[in-house]
Amino acid sequence: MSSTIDISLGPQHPSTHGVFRMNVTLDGETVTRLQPVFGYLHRNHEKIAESNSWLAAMPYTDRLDYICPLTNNWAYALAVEKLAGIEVAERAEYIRVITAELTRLQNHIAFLGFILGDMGAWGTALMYAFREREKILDLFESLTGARMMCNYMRFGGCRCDLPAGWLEAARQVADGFPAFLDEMEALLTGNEILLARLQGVAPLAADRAINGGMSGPVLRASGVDYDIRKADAYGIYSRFAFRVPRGSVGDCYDRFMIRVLEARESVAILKQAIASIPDGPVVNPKAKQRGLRPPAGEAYGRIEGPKGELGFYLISTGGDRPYRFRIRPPSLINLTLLEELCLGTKIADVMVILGSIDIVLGEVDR
Amino acid sequence: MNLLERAPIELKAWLLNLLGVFGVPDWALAILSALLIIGTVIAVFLGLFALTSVMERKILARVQNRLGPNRVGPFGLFQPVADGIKMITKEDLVPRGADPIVHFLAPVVMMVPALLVLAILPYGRDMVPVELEAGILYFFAVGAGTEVAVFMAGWGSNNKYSVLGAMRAIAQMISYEIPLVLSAIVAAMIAGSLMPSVIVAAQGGFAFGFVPQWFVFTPWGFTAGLIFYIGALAESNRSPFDLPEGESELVAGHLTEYSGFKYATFFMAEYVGMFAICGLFVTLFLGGWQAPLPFLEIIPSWCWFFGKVCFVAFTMIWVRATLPRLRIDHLLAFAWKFLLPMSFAAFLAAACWHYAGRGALGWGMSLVIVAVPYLALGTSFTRRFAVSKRTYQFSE
Amino acid sequence: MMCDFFHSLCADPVNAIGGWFVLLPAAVLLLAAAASVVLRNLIHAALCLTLSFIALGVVYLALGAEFVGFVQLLVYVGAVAMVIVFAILLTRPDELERSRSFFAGFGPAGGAAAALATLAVLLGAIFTSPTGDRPMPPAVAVPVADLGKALMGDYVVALIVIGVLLTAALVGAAVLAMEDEP
Amino acid sequence: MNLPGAGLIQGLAVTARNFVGSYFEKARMTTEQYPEERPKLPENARSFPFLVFDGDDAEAGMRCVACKICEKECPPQCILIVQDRDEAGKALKRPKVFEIDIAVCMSCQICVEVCPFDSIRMDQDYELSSFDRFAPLVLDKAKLLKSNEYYQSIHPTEAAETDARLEADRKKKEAAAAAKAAKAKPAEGAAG
Repeated sequence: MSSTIDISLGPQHPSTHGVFRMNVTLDGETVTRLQPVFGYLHRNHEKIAESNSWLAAMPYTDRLDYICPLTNNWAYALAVEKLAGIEVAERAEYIRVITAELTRLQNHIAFLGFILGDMGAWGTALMYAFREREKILDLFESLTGARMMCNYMRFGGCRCDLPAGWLEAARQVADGFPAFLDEMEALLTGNEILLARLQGVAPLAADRAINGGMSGPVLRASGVDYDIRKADAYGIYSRFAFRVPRGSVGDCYDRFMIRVLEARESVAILKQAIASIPDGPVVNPKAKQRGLRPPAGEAYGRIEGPKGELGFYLISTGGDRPYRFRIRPPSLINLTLLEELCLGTKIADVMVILGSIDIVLGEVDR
Repeated sequence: MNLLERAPIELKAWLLNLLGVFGVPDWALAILSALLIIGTVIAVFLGLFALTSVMERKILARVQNRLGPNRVGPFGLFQPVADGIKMITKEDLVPRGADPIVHFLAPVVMMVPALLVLAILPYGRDMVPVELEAGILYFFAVGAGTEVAVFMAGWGSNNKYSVLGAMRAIAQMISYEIPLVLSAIVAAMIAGSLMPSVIVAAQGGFAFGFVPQWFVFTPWGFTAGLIFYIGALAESNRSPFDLPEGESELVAGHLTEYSGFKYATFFMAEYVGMFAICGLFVTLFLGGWQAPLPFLEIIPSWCWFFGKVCFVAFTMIWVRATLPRLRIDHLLAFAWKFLLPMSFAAFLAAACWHYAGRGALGWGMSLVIVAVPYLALGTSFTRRFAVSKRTYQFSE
Repeated sequence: MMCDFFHSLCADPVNAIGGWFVLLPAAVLLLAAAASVVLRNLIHAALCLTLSFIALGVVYLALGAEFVGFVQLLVYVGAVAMVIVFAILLTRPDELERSRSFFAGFGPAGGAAAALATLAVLLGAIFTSPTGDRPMPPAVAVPVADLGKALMGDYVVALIVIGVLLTAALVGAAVLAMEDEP
Repeated sequence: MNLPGAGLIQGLAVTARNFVGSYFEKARMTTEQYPEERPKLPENARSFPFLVFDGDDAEAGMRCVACKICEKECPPQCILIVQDRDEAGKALKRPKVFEIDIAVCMSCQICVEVCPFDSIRMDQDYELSSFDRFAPLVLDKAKLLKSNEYYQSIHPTEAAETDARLEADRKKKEAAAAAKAAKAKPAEGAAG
């Protein structure tokens, strides 16, 4: 007897992380088919960027992965700097590292909260995460003027210098963060229900993860040692000592724990960067923002975003706007193996698997 | 003091006396007396429901470091009024494909057993609305109607989420009813009666003059009480057993297609049912209306009863705020492979405790009988579903 | 007689109605049972069957058999009815269509004939039974504790045998239900 | 070996600590009771753009010269500028119409960065909701123009910097003009 039910999870389902839809076929509670449907949030970002000036694309990148605007800014700035051959001011490099690692921290703790919400833990972990994230968002607001739509990076540096007392506040956040992570771990990682819900669910083998184009924590959870901060050492990451954690099983639990461990490493980077930041201009005075015309050519700039490899592929024809503007969104590409991960699991696992990939629909649909 | 203790009973007697003086016939007085009791019980529990609906949100909020509702009235206490107005004025939607009769009857069927089971709880000294010899059995027998209601709601809505939710609910309720009833029987066995008032009386008195002799303070009672508590969480669909309406998976399960006052009725029934099962838990294991310390007996017994019920309800909210939801296969395996054997162990432990003379020897024996299966089952169970702690490699 | 009843109704309506009260659930029981046979919608039929179980429990209660009444509710409403609806939900409707019963081929006339024959046998058994001629035994409320003592004392062997039988049936069902999983 | 269930107890302990802590520890409660308590915005905070004017008269002190750079650079194209003309039809260095549709504006601040006349700046007023979707959200010149003092009050550091630079520019210009005048005078005198 095989009675299957087709149900549509989304686009207005409580736990699809935005307007994402999955057409799921269930046999009892077991998933036998899963078809992801996305595009509900498509905003034509790439085409808009191709019809605007180089600078005007910057605020749009905030809206890709709206949880981590500053790393998006950095990836785009990096690509343009590569294309136009712009040097980055020394102080700005440090500011970029500090803001990027703060972004990674708040993304990872928000991830912990969201995945617990997917497991039905009633938002408690999410609220603790948001309590802590609030401190980081306050830092962003006092630095960039906005909590989420920062629009802060510029070609060759950053838009404005750190306000007085900002570094001290950032240091306090970094110092207080391990205590918060300890609290989260006490709440979560020993919890038998959580272990049972995460361990052994949807394991992803390393070779499959590589072939599927996975990146970021999802890839490292499968045991692949690949972190663009190490591989490319973009910016000034080669100056900091930090470790890259990697899992062994590649199941949801590994994907969960990798984020916790990465957050701890980010704190280490933050502390080093805050301690060694030099004085100086925050933007290369020779870099042109308005009316930039990079020489004809192409460039691919990529960074290790909190969710994976975020890359911008740009082609310039020497004009005042990009000829081609292409984004490699980690959320979308990490989603490609969703069906494979979900087959044979229970419907309740689908939410957890989706949560463990950590997507933001702004980036999936662009 | 004594006056306060007996206040509800005396008040009723005084009222009936007064009416008797005015020549109301005896049979009418008997009906009136019953109606008074029914009205009081329902009013108290609906009041508790209203209070909880706001307190739960406040407690959850505080656990999550938020403030919770604080806009309607002082400290947000009038929130239930606002909720009620909202619920009543909301449009009552019935899906086109729904079975109108079943869809309509489900909340009614849900409400009836929730209210009926309140009849046998001993609310205080000499305050049992209906003294039934098989009171505990009555509770579970009538409570079985809830399952029918959940099924009706799930099937009658003609919604896939609803049907899935209803199937989950039924599987869960049937599975958890067994450990629930078995652990209740442990208490009934030691008290030697299925009558709630006798069970409460069996827990009276104090060991060493200050340790209350509630069943929960014995190893077998603690085990059975914990099993009963877990079963109660599952029976009232509370987190972490809220799979039937697990919002991250099934939107709202069998309640998906309900709105307006029907939804409010479901909501109310669930909370009244939760209080009823908390009341039974208090009666069976927490000494019912008995005071926890001798000198505290000046506080009326019914205050103790409701205080304990509120405490148990608070712990349920606390658990809800902490634990993630189980998965359906974990849930069923937990009921059949852990709770059921554990309730047998509690059964055996209680018997040993009884035959060893209910003293220190029995205490120790029952502790061993309970602890050994707990460790064995718990370890094998966690090993089966939750693989051990992992270590992670780092690359520099 | 009617006058007597009216008189007692005025004097003590609670008790007077109590005696006749059994007729109400009995009527519900019959109607629900009939509906569960007649209704074409399987779920409706199952729900009506559940209602008849409930009504039967209430009949027991009204007749003073407290323990049996509650056990009837607990077992039949709480478990049997749920198993029935669960089975209906898990079975595909189109399979139900195909597996038509043997008697269905005879049409409504055949069904009516079968029902009449059954009724005749039942009525014959009732009217020829000597039980009706015996005097009514005095109604005694059997305490639950006595029931338990009887089960554990006089009938303990029967109880154990039934228990073993049920356990064996349960194990057998589990073995049947288990798929090829090791 | 961990006792089975120890993790659950540990989790319950954490939530209990937070429950009690929420009554005693200020740091745990980050909620602001918005209409009563208002957040103190950091100096950099931005909502939507406005136009700065000097002095008391908005029209006269307007810094904007209708160069339309912001209109051109605005990523979502939410700025509309129509240059003012005198009776003769000669273009004047001030806008006749300056409108920003804040329903479209995404507060990116690029207009501020590209403005060569320090005319457009970011406001901090965030209570802009209205019952109408369109009309109240299109800010015209009258609504956009705000005094330099207001600018000083919301972004003191940035405003001081701007004023210092403008002052320096003015001085330089004056000095240049004076030098020019000084140079021109003798010539004039010679001519005279």
